[in-house]
Amino acid sequence: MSILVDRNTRLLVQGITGREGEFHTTQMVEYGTQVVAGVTPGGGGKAVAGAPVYNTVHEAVAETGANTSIIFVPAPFAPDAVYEAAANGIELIVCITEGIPALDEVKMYRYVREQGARLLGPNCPGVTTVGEAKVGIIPGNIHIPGPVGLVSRSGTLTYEAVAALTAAQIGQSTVVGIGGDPVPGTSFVDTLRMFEEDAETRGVVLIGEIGGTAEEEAAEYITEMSKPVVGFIAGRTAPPGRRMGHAGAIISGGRGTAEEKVRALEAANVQVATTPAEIADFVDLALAAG
Amino acid sequence: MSILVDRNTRLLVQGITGREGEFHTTQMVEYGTQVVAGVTPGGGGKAVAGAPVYNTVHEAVAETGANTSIIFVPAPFAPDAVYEAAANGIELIVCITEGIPALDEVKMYRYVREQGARLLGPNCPGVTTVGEAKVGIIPGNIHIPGPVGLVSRSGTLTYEAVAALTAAQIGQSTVVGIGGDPVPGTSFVDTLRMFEEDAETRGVVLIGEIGGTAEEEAAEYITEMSKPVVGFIAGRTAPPGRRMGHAGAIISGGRGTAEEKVRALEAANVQVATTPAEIADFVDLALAAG
Amino acid sequence: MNLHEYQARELLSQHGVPVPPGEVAASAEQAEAAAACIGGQVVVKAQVHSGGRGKAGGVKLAGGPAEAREAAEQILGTAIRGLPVHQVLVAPAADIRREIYVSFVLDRAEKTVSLIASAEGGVDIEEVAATSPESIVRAHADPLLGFQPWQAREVAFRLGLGGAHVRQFADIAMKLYEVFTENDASLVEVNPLAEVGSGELQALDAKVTLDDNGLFRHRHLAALRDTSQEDPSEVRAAQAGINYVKLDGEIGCMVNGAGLAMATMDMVKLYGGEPANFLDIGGGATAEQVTAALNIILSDPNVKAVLINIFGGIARCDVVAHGIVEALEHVERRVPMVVRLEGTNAEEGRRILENAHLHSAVSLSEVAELAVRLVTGDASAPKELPVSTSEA
Amino acid sequence: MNLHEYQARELLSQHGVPVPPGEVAASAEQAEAAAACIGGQVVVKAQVHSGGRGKAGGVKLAGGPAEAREAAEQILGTAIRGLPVHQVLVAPAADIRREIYVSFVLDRAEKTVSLIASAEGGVDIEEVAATSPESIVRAHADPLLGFQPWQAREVAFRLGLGGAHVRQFADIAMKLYEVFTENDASLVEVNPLAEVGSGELQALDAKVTLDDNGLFRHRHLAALRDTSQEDPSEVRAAQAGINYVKLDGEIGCMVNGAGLAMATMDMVKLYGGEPANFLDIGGGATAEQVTAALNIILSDPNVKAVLINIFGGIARCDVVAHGIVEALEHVERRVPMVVRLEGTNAEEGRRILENAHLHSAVSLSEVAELAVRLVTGDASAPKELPVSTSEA
Repeated sequence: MSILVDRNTRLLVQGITGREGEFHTTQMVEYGTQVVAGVTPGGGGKAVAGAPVYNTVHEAVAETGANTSIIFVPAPFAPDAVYEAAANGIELIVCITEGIPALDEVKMYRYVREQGARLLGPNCPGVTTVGEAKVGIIPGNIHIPGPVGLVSRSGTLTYEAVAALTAAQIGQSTVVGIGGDPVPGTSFVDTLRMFEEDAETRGVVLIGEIGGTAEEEAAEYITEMSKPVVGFIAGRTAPPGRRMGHAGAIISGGRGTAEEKVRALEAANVQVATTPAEIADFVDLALAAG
Repeated sequence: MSILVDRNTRLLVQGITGREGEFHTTQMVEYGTQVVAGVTPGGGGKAVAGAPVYNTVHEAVAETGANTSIIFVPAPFAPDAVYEAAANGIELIVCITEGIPALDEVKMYRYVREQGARLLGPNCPGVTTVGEAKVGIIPGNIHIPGPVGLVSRSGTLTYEAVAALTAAQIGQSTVVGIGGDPVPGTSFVDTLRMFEEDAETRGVVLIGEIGGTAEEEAAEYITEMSKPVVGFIAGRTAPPGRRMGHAGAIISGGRGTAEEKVRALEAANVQVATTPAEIADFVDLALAAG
Repeated sequence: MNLHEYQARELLSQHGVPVPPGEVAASAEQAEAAAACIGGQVVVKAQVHSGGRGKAGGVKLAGGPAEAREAAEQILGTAIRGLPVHQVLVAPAADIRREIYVSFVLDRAEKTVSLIASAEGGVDIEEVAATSPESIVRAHADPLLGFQPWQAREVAFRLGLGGAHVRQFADIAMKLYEVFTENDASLVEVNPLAEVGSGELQALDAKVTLDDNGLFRHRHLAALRDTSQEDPSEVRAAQAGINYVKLDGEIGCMVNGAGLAMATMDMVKLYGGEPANFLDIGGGATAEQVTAALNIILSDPNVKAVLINIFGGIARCDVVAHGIVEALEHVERRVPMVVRLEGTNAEEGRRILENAHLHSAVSLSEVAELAVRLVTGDASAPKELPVSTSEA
Repeated sequence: MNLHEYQARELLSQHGVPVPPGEVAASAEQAEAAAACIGGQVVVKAQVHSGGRGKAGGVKLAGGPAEAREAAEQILGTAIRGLPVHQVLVAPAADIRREIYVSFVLDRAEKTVSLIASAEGGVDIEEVAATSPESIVRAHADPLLGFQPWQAREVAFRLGLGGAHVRQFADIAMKLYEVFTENDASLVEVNPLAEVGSGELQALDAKVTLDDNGLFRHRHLAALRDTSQEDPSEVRAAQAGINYVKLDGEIGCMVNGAGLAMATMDMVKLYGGEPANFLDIGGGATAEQVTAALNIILSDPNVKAVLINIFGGIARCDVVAHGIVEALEHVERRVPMVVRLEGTNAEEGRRILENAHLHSAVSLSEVAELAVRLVTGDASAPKELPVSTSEA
């Protein structure tokens, strides 16, 4: 039940001895995630937050049965870490690293699929199945368990939306940050499909932003869904032609505007909120109606 | 019925306006093969042996419904031709061209499989389903129709074996030359599997040669086959360490010898002939026993 | 990161793409000399990171050296769409028979690099896409193989090219793909790829945009950055690892995360205010970055209030709070400020602010509303509101 | 095509693989000068396309320039396994702490390029494979990605390397892979990759074999071919596009196709004869090629009879027959000859031979048996047998 990660997730942390790797490993362990191993080449034999460190993913998987990996490795080396995970049988790879060149992302996307694995990210905050496992950097204490799945292209905006749901006493099943890079390993549609099939999830919140056509593609799939979806699009006031940060958020050639996305979602019967607080209101209504 | 090609094969000839392309197109048409189109970039609008010539495979497929392609394009450009065929929905690609760099063959192998197509060759004489379709350069007049499938790594030695069968009045179902290059698109095992499933084929002749381990792999599969297999291995007298032509036939480090291959085949209950004439004798016995 | 036309031309030329001769000139004298050297009619083109140079008067035809000098005098030192022109490119005026558009882009939908081409070159491709989408031809590079010659030929035939032009186009397309992949580009565009008097295809104009994330692999290209073409505060921000885009409003925003930054701007607007900027301080914001961000925001004289919205994940609110307190001792200018901290170590962050006599808002709505009130001059903001102002 | 050790070292060095200094010397004087220049103990190594140089006396240690001169004198001009030594490599004698074997090969079974490594370097890898196969580590390059750093590191750990050696080994392995793919190699081998006194890993010996089919992309490498290391008749054959391997028997064979050529040799042996060569005239054998092939076969003084076996597919028997008739007018030496033509245009081919008073055999068995009889001196071969002899 729930999607992507749960109680049975056996997590490997790649780049576990780095500053971020170590900090967030502790946070994940505190949340209750089963962190079974870490990998840092040359760091074999150490331990971080109780997890043994290995030199290679091969060794880590052989020794601990890890099935999921999270990557805190700097951008120039992160694709290599993703490939190592995928080649060694890891089923879900969550890549937190930002700043990976787009041409590397093209290859990562293709290779991980070929290996029959799933990539979440890169440049994403990870995934949390509330009360079961946190594989990422989303603050653990903002969640309460419940029936709403959430999927977002954004990092901190995801937290904002979760906090709004929690403030309204609406619990979450799984919260998924797919990342805002040009070639994400997992799309809105991939995630919506999982939520549609998940027995624990009764409704979904989709947090989009300007740029690209991911929200439009999501809208197309949503018309086939049985569960209600509530939307939110960041960047309604962003001027065209200016790239809003690393998020790949840019309105170019009149495409990728918030208006277009809102229109596409509304055409798919999605209520689109204008403030985070309104997300909670719309979800309340949708669940009551459902 | 039969394997790889038959009456319904709609053949496209890539490099049709070249010397070899034109000669063998005529030969294939004379055999009765449905040659529906040719491709030569810039040659669009011409015709060869009654087949219209197009500039691109896309156009040729769209206009004629070609489903099989044969490639007579010089080595530096042949991989490109294979990719074009595979990308445009051709199901079987027969690459006659020899001299393709091995690193290109690695990519050809991978790409064609990914596209869900099949590559025969490169550096192969092609395939003939006797009395139905000839897609290659095996002389048409050496065949008679019958129940024996033949698969070979070699070119002219294939003809020799076919001629020996025909001389003994043993007819053939389909004759397949898989080519002798390091990374062939279709292996002995692939072909044996097709023969095993083919209702028209009652027994199989396998023509191998020194070098590599393709015959050993074949022997392993043959143990699972219900149909009798007769073998022949060329190069029993070849000295180690010398490469016997383009065939990649080399005994190195004591591996790839004729003895090893004969031993492996015999262990799989394959009768291995020492002369082409003996192939026919063994087939006669095997079919009579079957 | 954008390259200038003359830099893009040189890059293409290094990869074997046929580019007509041309010289960069930083003065009218240099332009005159370049025209004399080239001979005949020349075209003088402003080197500026902006489209629509022609319409803006940035491209002029000159009959000879004297006219080239005059043209350069008119162009140099002006600004096109707000960007200063420090250099012109002097190139021979081509006898154009046909204009083709061709580019390679990072294609998000196809998740690979795609070629886009049109037989209607020389004009804005977005206009072509809008008015005659059927004239646009696309082809996608397979990640295993890269772009292949057959694809380039097929595009050439679809564009209606024939004879030697097919081979020429295919050759050029393969080289443009090489330029793209070997330099981690996100756009390589030739418009027009023109058939000139000799019958040859030539790249008469070129635009190259590089993937900033790939620059670590191409130090020599990173060195080509012309910061004169960017807002100075955006340049400073980039150097500090901060994503900053200057806008026209009065409320300076400091947020962690691009999505939340945009949502914060949207909220400001919703409450009737106008954001002065987009600013994402990035993942692990340090005290130095907060200080830098604050100074960048305040360097905009339009800024009348500052809104700080941090939802900590990687970023820790305690670190941010320390940064704010420290920054306030060093900032160049003082304006009212509202802060909202949430997420990782938020409570500690709020305590730090409190100890420095700064209070924080509890929600995004609240902090946005407060920021707007500060600017609209509602000075009667009730004291009990958790507003922290650093104004003297 | 094989490179000499000194050529392989240079190629590796160009790609950044650490290779100790070394100089090629074609004379004892040059070797002496090289040793003086390098200083200290040196090793003098025969440059020859053969393994087992050490056992054959082709590698000598020298205490200084005089000894190096002496060593070079002893090595230069000799032959190792039949191959002449025209050059020696003079390199510093290394203080070896550990020897590793590492190579990249074209891996038929995996259908990609694979790394093979062993901690037991410095000895014949085939011996290691036979005696302690568990010490051999393999890793396969994915065609989409190429060999990746994680694979190189994993191999390093499996070899028992630690500390800085892991990074060094990975770096060297990545560069060797680059040497392989950028030059269309079929083998790139470093044995030993040694830890020397300084602690650094260095490629002390290197072997590179290139894929002949890839040479059209690497003209500069094709130019490195040292034909002195090949049989002169094999060199001539290669220039004519013919695959020829000289053997020790008396029956010269001319066949189209490698497989049929081997089968023909097997048949000759089966009938009690010994083939003088393997010869595949290739696909579209022309009259010129037939002439060239015949001359190459006859240049071997051991050849007492010639067997021609052509089964036409791409090759057309009429063309071959014309070639035979023409060749007989130009061959350098005359020996008995038996011919068998089958396949495409075989009847026309036989007619052409008949017109030239040459008859042909009808089967492979027959032609092999006849060839053997000709050599074993059965001069009483009945006239009605379709034997064509060109003997005067």
